[in-house]
Amino acid sequence: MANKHTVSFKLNGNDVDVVVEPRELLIHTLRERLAHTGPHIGCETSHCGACTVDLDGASVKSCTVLTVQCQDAEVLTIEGLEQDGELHALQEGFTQEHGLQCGYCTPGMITRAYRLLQENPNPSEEDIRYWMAGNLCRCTGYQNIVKAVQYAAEKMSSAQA
Amino acid sequence: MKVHFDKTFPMSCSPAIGWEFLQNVEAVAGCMPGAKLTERVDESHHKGTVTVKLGPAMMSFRGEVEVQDIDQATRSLRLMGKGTDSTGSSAASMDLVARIDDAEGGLCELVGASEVSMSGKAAAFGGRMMNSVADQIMLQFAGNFAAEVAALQAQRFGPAGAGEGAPSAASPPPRASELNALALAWAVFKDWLRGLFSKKKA
Amino acid sequence: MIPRQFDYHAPQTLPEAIALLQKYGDAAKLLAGGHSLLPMMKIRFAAPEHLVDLGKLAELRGIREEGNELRIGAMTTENDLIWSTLVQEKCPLLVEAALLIGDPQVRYKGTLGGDISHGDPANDHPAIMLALGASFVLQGSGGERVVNADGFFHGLYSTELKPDEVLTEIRIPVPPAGTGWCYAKLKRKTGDFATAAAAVLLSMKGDTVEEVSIALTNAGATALKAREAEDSLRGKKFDDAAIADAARLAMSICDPAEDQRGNVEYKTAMSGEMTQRALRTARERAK
Amino acid sequence: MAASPDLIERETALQGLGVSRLRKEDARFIRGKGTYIDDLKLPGMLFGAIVRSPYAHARIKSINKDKALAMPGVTAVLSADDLRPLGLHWMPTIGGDTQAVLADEKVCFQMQEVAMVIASDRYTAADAADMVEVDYEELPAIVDPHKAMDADAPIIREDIADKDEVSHGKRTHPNHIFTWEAGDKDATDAVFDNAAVTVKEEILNPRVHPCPIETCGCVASFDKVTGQLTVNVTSQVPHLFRTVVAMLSGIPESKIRVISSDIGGGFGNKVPIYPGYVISIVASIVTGVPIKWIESRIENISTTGFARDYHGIGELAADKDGRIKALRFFALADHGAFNSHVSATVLPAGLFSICTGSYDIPAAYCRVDAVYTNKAPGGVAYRCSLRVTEAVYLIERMIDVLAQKVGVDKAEIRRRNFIKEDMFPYTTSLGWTVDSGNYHAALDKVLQAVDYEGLLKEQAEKRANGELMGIGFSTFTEIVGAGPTKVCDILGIGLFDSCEIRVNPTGSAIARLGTMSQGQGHATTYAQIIATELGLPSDEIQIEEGDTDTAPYGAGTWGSRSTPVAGAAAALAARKIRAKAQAIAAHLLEVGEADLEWEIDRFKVKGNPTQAKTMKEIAMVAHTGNLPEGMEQGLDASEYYDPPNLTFPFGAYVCVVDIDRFTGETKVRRFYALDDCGTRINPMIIEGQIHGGLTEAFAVAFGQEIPFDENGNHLGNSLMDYFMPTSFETPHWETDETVTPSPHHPIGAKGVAESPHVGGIPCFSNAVVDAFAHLGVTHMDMPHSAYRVWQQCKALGIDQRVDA
Repeated sequence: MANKHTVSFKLNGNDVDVVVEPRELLIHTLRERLAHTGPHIGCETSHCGACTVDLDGASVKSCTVLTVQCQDAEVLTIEGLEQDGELHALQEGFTQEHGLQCGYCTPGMITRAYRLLQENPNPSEEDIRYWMAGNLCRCTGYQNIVKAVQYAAEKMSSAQA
Repeated sequence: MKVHFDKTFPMSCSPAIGWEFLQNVEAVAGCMPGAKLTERVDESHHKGTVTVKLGPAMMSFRGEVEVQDIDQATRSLRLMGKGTDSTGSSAASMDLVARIDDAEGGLCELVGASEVSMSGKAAAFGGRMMNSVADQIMLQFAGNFAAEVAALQAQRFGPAGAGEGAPSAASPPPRASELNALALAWAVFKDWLRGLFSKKKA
Repeated sequence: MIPRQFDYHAPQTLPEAIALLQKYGDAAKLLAGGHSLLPMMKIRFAAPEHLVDLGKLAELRGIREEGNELRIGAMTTENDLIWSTLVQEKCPLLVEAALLIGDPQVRYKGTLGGDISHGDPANDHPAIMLALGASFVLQGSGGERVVNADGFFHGLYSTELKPDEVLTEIRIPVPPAGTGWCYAKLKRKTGDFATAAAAVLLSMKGDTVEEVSIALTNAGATALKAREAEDSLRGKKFDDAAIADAARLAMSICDPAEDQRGNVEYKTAMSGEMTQRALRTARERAK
Repeated sequence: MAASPDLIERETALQGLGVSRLRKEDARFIRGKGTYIDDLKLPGMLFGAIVRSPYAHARIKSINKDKALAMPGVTAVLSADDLRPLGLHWMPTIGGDTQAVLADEKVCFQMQEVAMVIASDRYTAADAADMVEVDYEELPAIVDPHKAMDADAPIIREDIADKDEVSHGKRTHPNHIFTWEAGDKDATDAVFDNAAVTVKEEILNPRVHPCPIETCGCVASFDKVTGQLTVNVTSQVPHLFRTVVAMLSGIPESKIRVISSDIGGGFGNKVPIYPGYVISIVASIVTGVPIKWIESRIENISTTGFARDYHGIGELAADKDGRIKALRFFALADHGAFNSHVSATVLPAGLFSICTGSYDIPAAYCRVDAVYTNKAPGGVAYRCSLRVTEAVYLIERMIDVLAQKVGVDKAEIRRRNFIKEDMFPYTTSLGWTVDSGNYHAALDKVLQAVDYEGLLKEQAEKRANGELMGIGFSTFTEIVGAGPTKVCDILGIGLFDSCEIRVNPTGSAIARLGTMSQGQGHATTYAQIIATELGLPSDEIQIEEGDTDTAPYGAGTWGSRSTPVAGAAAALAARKIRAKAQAIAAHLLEVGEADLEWEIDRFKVKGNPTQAKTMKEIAMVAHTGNLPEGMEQGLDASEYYDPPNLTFPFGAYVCVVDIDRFTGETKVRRFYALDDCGTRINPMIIEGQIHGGLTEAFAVAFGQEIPFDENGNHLGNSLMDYFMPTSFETPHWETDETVTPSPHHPIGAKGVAESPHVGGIPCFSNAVVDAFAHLGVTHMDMPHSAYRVWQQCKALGIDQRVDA
């Protein structure tokens, strides 16, 4: 029944084309077809945020996005944050502040924080706790994740100045 | 999870017609929205399918229906149905006791008492839908039932309760072949329901 | 947790979308933000044969003021509402509600029109729309009609929308200056539906209630307008007794479904408590 | 005497013990380059999906695979009948029971494994699983453990109905698993009979789930040519996993390679062997291609690794001043349909007998009856050693109940009953020897930090205004580091652990251990231990675990045993190397070994500091011919460490909550956690572990529960209902420490990851109950959801505004 569709989009700046069933979820396309296994699958009901990627400037849960919806879109994953061998301030911050343990939620967490800092370059702890609430972590208790985001915010703003 | 329902629906036909119709399992099943009898195993056992639809939600069950305890004296019988859904991840069973009671003006009422039990995914995720689904199954079943018996009555003796003193049994809604949330039929049902009493215990 | 197969359609214009709905009827479902429909499809509670994605219809996204109304495209997202200075200024109730919906990621995708069209009493916007006295523009093969939010919601997942109709625009009368507002929502955690929630608009004349609007989320098969509660307050002195009365009257129309959030008694009581909270906060904000 | 700059510089260069060294693991994780099970793709790999029962208890009348098999992309559909010929349709559990790999004629819990579909990809597999038609005959289900042993209770396990013993002693009912007792019943009863004060209270630990963000999964790959089986799996216990697979399949362990690569959190969920793994292995043996099976979240919560479900009654006997004289406890343990509880042969109730806690209790007795119900098996220790959370919850709740009865302040009553510093090592009335502790100091430090007097004053004022404010304590003693082989085993294998260290000529080293990190940072902390012992920089010490082909045998990572057991092995293996190095140094410096002393990274001649050999120099020499007469080349060692005792971390926690009596919402205003885990290897990682443990405790105390209806239906098995706090709900944590080294551990470390979970849960509960204490409330069941707390308010009639 379901005819396949060819979908073209930009993944971390590179053009990609995939041929998928309409029902294929973006997270599976990224992980299974495009070898981007940074985004993870945690709950499949769009609660945990492990699959978070940046889609046309919005943080989305790629387990609840159809790949066919991504025609001409720009997708950014954790793999796209490091630029010419230089870590993003968030990647550095998560290490410096011990913002991760098992690492499973980390790619989604960092990708979400990336968008948050684009929208609010200088978030308070309360802002961070509220606007990062779409990503679950079982290991860290979030406290060091908050510090990591603040670390990155400071580094980025001082780089601006 | 289990839910109990007790409902009474007025019928614009005589008790005899109502009872006659009630005993015809194929016909009664035909009133069940979304239900199809696919095979008659024996006198009292049938195989069939039921499709339950509520907005975007849809589940299809295949299973068996059994008719028990046909009691001419009280004009009552028991319908037991159980089945699993097409994915095998949910199951449902219903135990319905249906009765035809006398009503004013030589008409009758269809009295139904049922217990619906859900298992598996339907219980875990469909719980909040159950009351709405059951309400609508009941309403549409009763609506279809009323339409059938009215027709039967008319074809046998002409419209029942004609003349003065007859209760104004609202004309039943168009029959719905499949259970769904029918925005269209819903309002109709609500009007038709006005004046009926309907009790529900969770 | 994988949807059944279906065909996907991404119409570029509204007429195309309507034509598709006409063609496929009940076999087709509209895809807006997807956060209600896709999870249902993944647990295979929903299996539409055709998905009609409204995502490409730019004309359905946007917020503008016309006359004394806010006119909001159905595909406008929660974050669009939250970040709109126009909505912040003219209808802060809508912003307060949007901030309590889902989680950050959901608010990027979730749309006002999707939340309303789904016909789920657990969604937040239906009650907000009732409180605001909004109206909806529905377009279908029969052309366009404008219906009131009040009367639009028929039952769980059941609305006034015909199978071939699309909710295209939400029209919200801008509340008079000085109107107090509040959406009080009790939930177990981020991303959860309301255990109970109440939306209130309140305008005062001195100590007495001039106009009040109260609507409840997840307290029955549809969002509920607490009319008797409103009537009991109009023209009355706004005091604890009046608030308690209103809350009792609001509770009297509740018929919530028991679930993990609580039994009928608790949810009903919480509808009353959220009504009280919302009224008190709205009073503080009323000028 | 201040250390010289040179010494400090050398010390710093090592990044050894006590340093907050940044984690080695992070580099790959922050780039999305971790390798978790679902990232693994092998050539020709097929995907398995499990067909599960919608009923909690039912007979399987028939299974029709035709429609599924007819689908393109479907290779096979396996059911019990296919596994039977291989004898693999049942498997041993780590609780000494057996469990159906695929339901054998009958299902005993909802979502039990009935069949596995093998297909080309996960989409096809999901579609095909729906097409497998199973006909069931529903049977009455037992959901309430209190009804399991009723005379007329349906028999859940027909396979063992006639056995009067499955494991751990005699059975008195077909649904009875075992009865376990500890302590002197008569002596304890006698104390209760004559006690001035006794208190009795319900102690319920509901069924919960560890719910790591990564679910369980595996890729089983059998090579028909070589007969080699490779299993990549999310296992906290790779070596035990391999042993069980060998016992089960008959394949020699030498032909089985189990690899646990990165694991996305475990918390106990990834200790047992699950049917999904075994079916995948069989499927690979049958098809000859790699088979991947990955749990969905709903499968994870519904079928693998639940915890607790402990229904108890606690009692204390005391004098009028609240000095505890005896403890008594009875519990019913709901083990589900198969007993796969992670428990030692002689300790079926795990380490529950630590339940006398931090207190000097002369007499104690406890009894636990374990029963079968129609619920999922897989009883694991959720971020604790088995039954330690339940034990600590019992004593920390009961001492509060006693405090309220005798009218003594909740901090004071703890002080009165603490084991005093000079009483260590202290042997409890239930037989454990607590090696060390300093409880008074810890509590006093915390009371001062939170201004306890000020809090009491505020609470009194709030109560006067009808507001609800609670102050909760937990002064717990944990028991971790299983453990001494004389008491601790799994399937007969002792719970020792191991470390092999090899030093390379240029002074770098590699160490392999029998444990398995799931985020604890072993690659960072083990290196720090070895760095300090060997005087080599931790950055040049490579840590490996999780590959049974290369790592020495060990019992894995759970029960906070990595540092107490494998950490000790690492230190002792390093000391063996240092001893050899000392002999080489003496030879090179032409002095006696006794003339040498160790200084950070070198041996120097006493009284002649210029005469010295660094470990790096020695490493090179160890690979030359210039060695003492008869000494062999190389600089390596291995240690298999059987701990003389467990370790006993402790802590003092205070929690302050405010409760809205109209909704039942509880706000944790403040949480202050002081932990004593002995010697601190990496303070940064310790703090991270405590934040995480407290957050999981918060989740358990305030929302986690796996609810069932009367038919045994799951009513909350997705993350929509199952409570996982986000950054928004999670409180801010304040941490503190005291340091009381373990006298028997080579570096004095005790393990820490579980203390905050075990100690945190009763602290939250105590705070919530304390908010109602002035109204006579002594007990409230977890989880303290707004719904539950409101019911308490309603029962007390304080849910209404007075004027309403």
